[in-house]
Amino acid sequence: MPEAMQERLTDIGPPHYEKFLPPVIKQNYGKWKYHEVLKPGVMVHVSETGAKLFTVRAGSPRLVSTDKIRKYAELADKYCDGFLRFTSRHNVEFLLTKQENIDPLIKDLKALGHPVGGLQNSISSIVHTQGWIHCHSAATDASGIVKAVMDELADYFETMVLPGKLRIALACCLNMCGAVHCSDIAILGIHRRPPKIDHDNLHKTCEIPSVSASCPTAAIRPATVGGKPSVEVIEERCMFCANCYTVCPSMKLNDPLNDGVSIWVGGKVSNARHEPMFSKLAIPFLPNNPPRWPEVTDAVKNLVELWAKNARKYERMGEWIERIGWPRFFKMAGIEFRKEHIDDFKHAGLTFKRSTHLNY
Amino acid sequence: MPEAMQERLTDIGPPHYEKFLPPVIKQNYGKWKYHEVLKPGVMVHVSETGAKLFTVRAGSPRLVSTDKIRKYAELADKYCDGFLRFTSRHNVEFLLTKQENIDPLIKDLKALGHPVGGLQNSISSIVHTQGWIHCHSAATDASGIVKAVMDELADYFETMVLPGKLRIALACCLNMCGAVHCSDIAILGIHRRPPKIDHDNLHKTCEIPSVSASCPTAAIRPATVGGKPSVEVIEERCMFCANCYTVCPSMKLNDPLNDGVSIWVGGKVSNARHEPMFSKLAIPFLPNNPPRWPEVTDAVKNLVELWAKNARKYERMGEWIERIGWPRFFKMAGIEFRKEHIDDFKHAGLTFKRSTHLNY
Amino acid sequence: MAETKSQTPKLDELEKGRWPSFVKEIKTAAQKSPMAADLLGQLELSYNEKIGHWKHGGIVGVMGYGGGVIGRYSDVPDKFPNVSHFHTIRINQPAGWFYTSDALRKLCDIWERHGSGLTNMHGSTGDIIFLGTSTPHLEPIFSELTQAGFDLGGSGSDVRTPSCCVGPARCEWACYDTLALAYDLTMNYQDELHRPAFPYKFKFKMSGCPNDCVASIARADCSIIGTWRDSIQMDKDAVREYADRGMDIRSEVVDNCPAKCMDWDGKELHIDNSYCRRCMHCINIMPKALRPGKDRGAVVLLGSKAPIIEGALLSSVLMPFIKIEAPYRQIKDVIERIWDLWCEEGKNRERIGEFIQRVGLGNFLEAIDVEPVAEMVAHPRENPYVFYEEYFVEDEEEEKK
Amino acid sequence: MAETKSQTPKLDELEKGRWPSFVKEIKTAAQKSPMAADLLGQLELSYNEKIGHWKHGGIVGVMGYGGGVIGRYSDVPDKFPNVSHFHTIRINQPAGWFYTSDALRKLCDIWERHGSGLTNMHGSTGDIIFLGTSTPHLEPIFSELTQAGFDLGGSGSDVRTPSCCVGPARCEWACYDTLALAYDLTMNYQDELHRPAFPYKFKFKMSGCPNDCVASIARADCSIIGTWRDSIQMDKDAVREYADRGMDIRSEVVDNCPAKCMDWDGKELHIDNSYCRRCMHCINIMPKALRPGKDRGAVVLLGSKAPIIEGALLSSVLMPFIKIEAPYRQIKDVIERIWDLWCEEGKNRERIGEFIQRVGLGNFLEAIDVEPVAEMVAHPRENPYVFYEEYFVEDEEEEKK
Ligand code: SRM
Ligand code: SRM
Ligand code: SRM
Ligand code: SRM
Ligand code: SF4
Ligand code: SF4
Ligand code: SF4
Ligand code: SF4
Ligand code: SF4
Ligand code: SF4
Ligand code: SF4
Ligand code: SF4
Repeated sequence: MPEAMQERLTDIGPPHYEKFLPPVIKQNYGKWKYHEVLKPGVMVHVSETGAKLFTVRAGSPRLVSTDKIRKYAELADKYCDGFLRFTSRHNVEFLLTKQENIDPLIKDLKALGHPVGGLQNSISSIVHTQGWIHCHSAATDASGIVKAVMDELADYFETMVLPGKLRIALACCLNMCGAVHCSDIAILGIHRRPPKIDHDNLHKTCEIPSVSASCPTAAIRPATVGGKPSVEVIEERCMFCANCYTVCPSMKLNDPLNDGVSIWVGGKVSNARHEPMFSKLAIPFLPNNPPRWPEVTDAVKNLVELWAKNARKYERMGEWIERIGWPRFFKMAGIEFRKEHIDDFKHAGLTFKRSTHLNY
Repeated sequence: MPEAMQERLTDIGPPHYEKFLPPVIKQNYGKWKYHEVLKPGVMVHVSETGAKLFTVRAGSPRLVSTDKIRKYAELADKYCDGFLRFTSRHNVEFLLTKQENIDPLIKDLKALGHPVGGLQNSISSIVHTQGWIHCHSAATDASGIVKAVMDELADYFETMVLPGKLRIALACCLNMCGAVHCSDIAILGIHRRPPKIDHDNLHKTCEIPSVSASCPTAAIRPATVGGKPSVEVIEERCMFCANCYTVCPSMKLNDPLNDGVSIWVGGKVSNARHEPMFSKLAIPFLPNNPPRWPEVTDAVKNLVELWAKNARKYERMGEWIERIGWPRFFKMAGIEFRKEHIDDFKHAGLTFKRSTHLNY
Repeated sequence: MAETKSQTPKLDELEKGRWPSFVKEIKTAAQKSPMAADLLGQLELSYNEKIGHWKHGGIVGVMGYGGGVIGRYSDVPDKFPNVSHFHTIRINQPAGWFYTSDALRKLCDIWERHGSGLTNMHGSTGDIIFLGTSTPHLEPIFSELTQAGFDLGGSGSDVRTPSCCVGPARCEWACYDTLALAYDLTMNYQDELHRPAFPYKFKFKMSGCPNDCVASIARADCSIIGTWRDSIQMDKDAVREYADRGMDIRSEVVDNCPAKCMDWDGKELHIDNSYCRRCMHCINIMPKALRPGKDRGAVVLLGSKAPIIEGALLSSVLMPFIKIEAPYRQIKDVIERIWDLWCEEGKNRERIGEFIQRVGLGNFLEAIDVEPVAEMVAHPRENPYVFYEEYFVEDEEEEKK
Repeated sequence: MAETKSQTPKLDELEKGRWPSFVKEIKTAAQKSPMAADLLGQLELSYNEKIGHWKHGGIVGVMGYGGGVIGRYSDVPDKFPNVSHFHTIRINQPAGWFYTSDALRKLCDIWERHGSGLTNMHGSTGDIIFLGTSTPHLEPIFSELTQAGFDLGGSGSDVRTPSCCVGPARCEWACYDTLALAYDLTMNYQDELHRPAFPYKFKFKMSGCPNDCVASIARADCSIIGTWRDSIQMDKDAVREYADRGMDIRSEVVDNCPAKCMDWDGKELHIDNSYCRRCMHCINIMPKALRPGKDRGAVVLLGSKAPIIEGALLSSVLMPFIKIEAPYRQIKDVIERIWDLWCEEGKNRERIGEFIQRVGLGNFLEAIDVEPVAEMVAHPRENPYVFYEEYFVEDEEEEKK
């Protein structure tokens, strides 16, 4: 490719999507009539014109090398005239018109180590974030936990035996890059120690007024430390949001002894049946235990299986819990209810149980 | 009765209730097995012992003269061996053991001008407050509106044709003495003009710091007016809560031109089916139009009849609206939706529609 | 007094119509009481001017009590001198609002001697309200009331008159003795009721079952609502009878069950009681077939109130289930710990429900030494802002600290 | 590089197991890229120490753009010099994430020349993420990308890369053309996307129906979700076929309808469409029998975001139903009015959802000249604290004022 500067293009935007649509889609765009899931990971969309489009969905670690992308491209060439897409949960979808290509494609995908599935009543890939791969803010790793958890749940990706969809997401800090706050099960990295202040450098890298202002609980105030202008933190007021750290690198929250993972349940996004819901705190803290985070994988697996066993058909995690009640959920899941579970933020009062709808 | 001071009793508490229980109750206390409504305003409770207690419920204006109380007492003597009670909604209940006394009692009650009813799927009396009869704070009258509204709704007291119970309450100011905030239909007196300050007297009657502090929106600040220490009100910040007036009589909110009535719907208290709910704003403002408040009576009657016609069996007002959606309710009720309906208080964000569950 | 009528054309309108008329009541009283007559006149003025004519301020009461009387003054005393004072007396009703005709007549006697002859039977909190008297009459009224066995109710920052539903006296669903508890708490807290010493008012209300016929969950700082722990008692034949007599068990009962824990196969009704929310609906509509279970007690909830000033609240669960047995130590102990804390740390005019929200339910529970349980919340927190109170420190660091 | 394996025992663990391994991906890349090799080493260090080793700070980017690159630096550059810089590039994906194999290979070519060879396909916002390069490579990457027809995505306080569900390209339920709208908005707002000038980030996400397959209601400042106004299209025979093939229409369909607007008499399914909430459930489970209506369009919602700092938000309804037709003026006009207002009055780092809550939805609507409608709220206010903006004054008073 040539040197850049001679004709510098800017603001060209992404390529037009039409360039990348296979002919069957161009011809049937907006004319799809219905779809059927043929088997795990395979569905067909049938057009009003009678045309059929087969989709094969393969799981992905999301973090992929160019070599892997080239492999995807090869498979697309081999079976799909070069057309493929990725999903909103980062899986790869191969778009076929020839039904006979499905099985060979699946065989090749499996050989490549990529499971096929994630459709319908299954667990799809875990939406996740950067973790220790790339983010300064991470209270835990992302890819590692995702791998460990999905190793355990792969069966549920490759089959469709669950009561409904189950969406898991992971975010490595409270910034929650992803839809962790609205997931059936969410894995969330958390800090539990107030910022350690780098008093030597703070005044060089950060504006003290904006550091103080960044704290939602007003835990930070200007102070002179060791003769240098800096800030101090009223530790009892800190709830470890890391907003100060986002604003100022000298307010480090990361801490090996206190960082870890919390587990949230019962969120959803779709409007199907129940309106969208936020995830709620189930397990306040599990330790960071790389490489396989056994406490986390166990906890997630237990939750999945508890739900799978007890929920009614179509009932998402949150719908199930809403029906049986949270006290019952805590009992069934064997999770101790603690002070941490009780909301004490802005709208806390609205989360108190203000009725006698209880079971015993 | 003798002079008081010679033997001054204090802290004796109320009379023990047992003194006032008829024998049939004493004997069957805690042994009631079931009840049946025999006809409007009449029910029988059957005990495990086989004993029966008949109750006749009569509507009351709540504000009653001693003469009327003596009349109740007479009827109790005549038909119930002197035993009667009042209900939590201020109706009178005659407690009979002789079934044959029911009809004569009803006849006497009607002759006295007291309708019999209010049981089961009916409208019971309106829980209400003092209004212009006794309270300094009232933005409207209580007894007058109640009388005007019940004149219109008496049929629904005397029959049981409604889908379920319908509870109406009235409070004459935002203090909401009563369960207005959790009623199927609530009538609420409101002020709409910031306090008129009596600068001449304020410093004499009130502590300026507590007056300023009383305002939840910080609309009040100390000021010197006409040479006297007083306060001023930032009028745009005032939402007419009258908390300042409760604290200081020199901050009068009452205002003939701007006071009036708002109508709220959809609250409930019982845990039957749906958990308890707050009432929500339906009509932001109707004028004070004594003696019959025709705008208010019309509005209430329309709401009752709309609900009666459309709700399913057992569905309380709030349950009905929740099923059909608020937009539909506003449309059906012919009420214009306005800025006033949108919450802008502390938890306002939680009242926004955060889903696509809409109908058209 | 014969001309009163023509002087109140607006109010006269309200003598007409099907509902019993308060105007008639005032007019009746006015035949004996000039106070009632002037009340009528002032009210007509209000109806003409669309504004009230009462003033508050100036504490009045009886010796040794801090509450029970609401002082009220006309702002047009020149026109209506007989209501220049027009105080109300709050009198603690008997539990369940049961009376004998004799007791009522005794109250009337007192009130005709000393006041307007107008009452509210009853006030919203539950008291007997004597509407309108003047300061000099207060002590005599009090003395005659106590002689007759009655005492004042609350007002100001004290315990307010507890009230309760008719409960076991007449209701088959009462899961505990509401009258006994109301009476006991009233007697036990006489001092707290009569001598305001709290940051603000404190109300108790008791309902025998989740139907909550005294609206306790909406308007009591402490709401005690009966419920049961075991299974709904069912008479299967009686269920079938309801069905035979035309009840559509599926749509009327099963489909309305909020727990979705019922099933009807056309012959038999099944309830999965472990999920039943004790909402009462099925029992309410089939009283002959279904009854609350036998292991009965109550939920204790805290904190409901009207909107002033932080917004209205419903009570929230403090104790998901307790047995209600005299001497009720379990309730009293926790309430007293709550009062101690609230008196210590509550702000002026801060109700307990607002107080809990301000300090945080978790902290509140710690302070009153009650374990948090999942039944206290509608759902666990949705935000990740947990205040962990401790953290680990590396050994070397320890020294630095 | 052959010894890499033995140096990362912890990560090696994660090569095992059934799910595709990101460690394998890094190792593959590491065969060509010393950056990827050092990433592996630093990650192993993190796994041993249970802490990340990245630093933020120091703005990096390409000329004339204010976003699209996230600067990142190792805090142990001595140990892992190849990742002392390790910036990511965000590249705007094609709408719907459709590619040809050629396009993908072009991207790979560029990235192998200039970066670690590691990517995220895709980032949570939707971008193609090139993971790890150093500052000197930024301009060359940019120039090669644009030559290949790609451009950078957003970061910082700008419009972020819009994303959309597969929509009409493959889904029978798409109620509008999500890809066309995503593309159009992206092109239309190139300046806003590349030159941060807002108080904070602003995200668009488009879903073709209420299933919301891009989670737009949870994580877009502007969520555009397809729906329909008329009746669900029903093929009655197909419904019966579902029933015949064993679907329990009553319990699976009717009982799950949140609007309770369906009925099944064993033969025919009835929908009272005037109450249908367009939740999609019945359509989802009977795709051959039911379809969205024909009068299609979208709901426009505003304001969702993650919890920092006022708590997470879901988007809320701004326009209950609009037709979605190029050139989309109705959406653009309102969005531009919103941006003007927000840029004027929003605080730094205040998302639009937080802004609306702070100023009040009613005031916000007035400022952007949109009429309030009941569809915007879950329910009307429960508190009585209305700010009436005007009041009547008596004529005489007028002068006093
Ligand atoms: C490909 C994809 C859209 C895209 O543009 O990439 C997609 C495609 C389809 N979705 Fe989806 N959904 C996709 C992400 C989502 C998401 C977003 C997410 O998970 O982050 C949601 C919201 C999830 C939530 O509520 O938390 C989502 C909620 C649904 C639902 C509602 C399910 C429910 O009961 O709540 C349906 C309907 C159904 O499955 O019955 C649905 C149905 C479908 C259908 C059947 C639509 C159709 O007719 O083509 C598609 C394939 C079925 C499947 O995956 O089972 N899709 N779908 C996304 C695949 C992600 C993946 O790789 O797994
Ligand atoms: C007498 C009284 C208790 C008292 O101690 O005074 C009482 C007595 C009964 N109530 Fe009640 N309720 C009484 C106030 C209430 C209240 C409080 C209120 O209205 O302020 C409520 C809560 C209202 C609310 O939810 O807003 C109340 C909600 C119920 C319910 C639940 C109804 C529902 O579907 O929500 C039932 C069950 C039913 O009727 O099916 C019930 C049922 C009953 C039964 C059938 C109980 C029984 O077996 O004896 C009693 C007579 C039936 C009736 O009135 O239809 N009672 N009941 C109160 C009569 C007030 C009146 O004069 O009208
Ligand atoms: C008489 C009564 C209304 C009635 O007509 O029945 C009443 C009358 C007053 N109430 Fe009330 N409240 C009465 C029951 C209630 C109730 C209902 C209840 O207790 O079940 C409530 C709602 C529940 C609650 O406690 O929140 C109630 C909530 C208030 C409030 C708001 C309190 C709050 O925290 O939101 C105030 C304002 C205040 O305390 O300053 C108030 C204040 C007042 C004052 C004292 C206003 C004042 O400063 O003068 C009223 C005296 C009026 C008068 O002229 O007598 N009243 N008040 C009720 C007491 C009668 C009784 O003892 O039986
Ligand atoms: C790369 C990505 C995560 C991923 O692995 O996919 C990401 C990474 C970061 N996000 Fe994010 N966010 C990413 C999608 C999101 C999403 C999801 C979405 O857009 O759908 C959210 C939640 C939705 C939302 O916008 O609220 C999200 C909410 C945040 C927040 C919290 C914002 C808030 O208002 O609550 C922050 C904090 C901030 O802005 O300072 C943040 C900040 C960051 C920063 C820039 C933190 C920082 O200061 O360095 C992260 C850079 C990490 C890195 O090393 O590259 N990121 N971030 C996602 C962008 C990829 C892409 O462009 O496709
Ligand atoms: S969630 Fe936090 S740590 Fe993870 S990528 Fe986003 S900002 Fe970084
Ligand atoms: S982490 Fe959050 S709460 Fe703690 S000091 Fe920083 S900004 Fe404040
Ligand atoms: S509601 Fe207001 S005006 Fe009416 S009695 Fe109570 S405090 Fe007085
Ligand atoms: S009425 Fe309420 S808002 Fe208005 S000035 Fe008085 S205290 Fe403040
Ligand atoms: S609350 Fe329950 S126990 Fe008490 S009267 Fe009402 S229905 Fe009966
Ligand atoms: S009491 Fe209510 S929740 Fe329990 S079974 Fe009956 S209807 Fe269902
Ligand atoms: S959001 Fe609706 S239209 Fe878009 S892919 Fe999902 S189901 Fe299809
Ligand atoms: S789309 Fe949802 S609300 Fe509408 S009929 Fe179907 S299930 Fe009911």
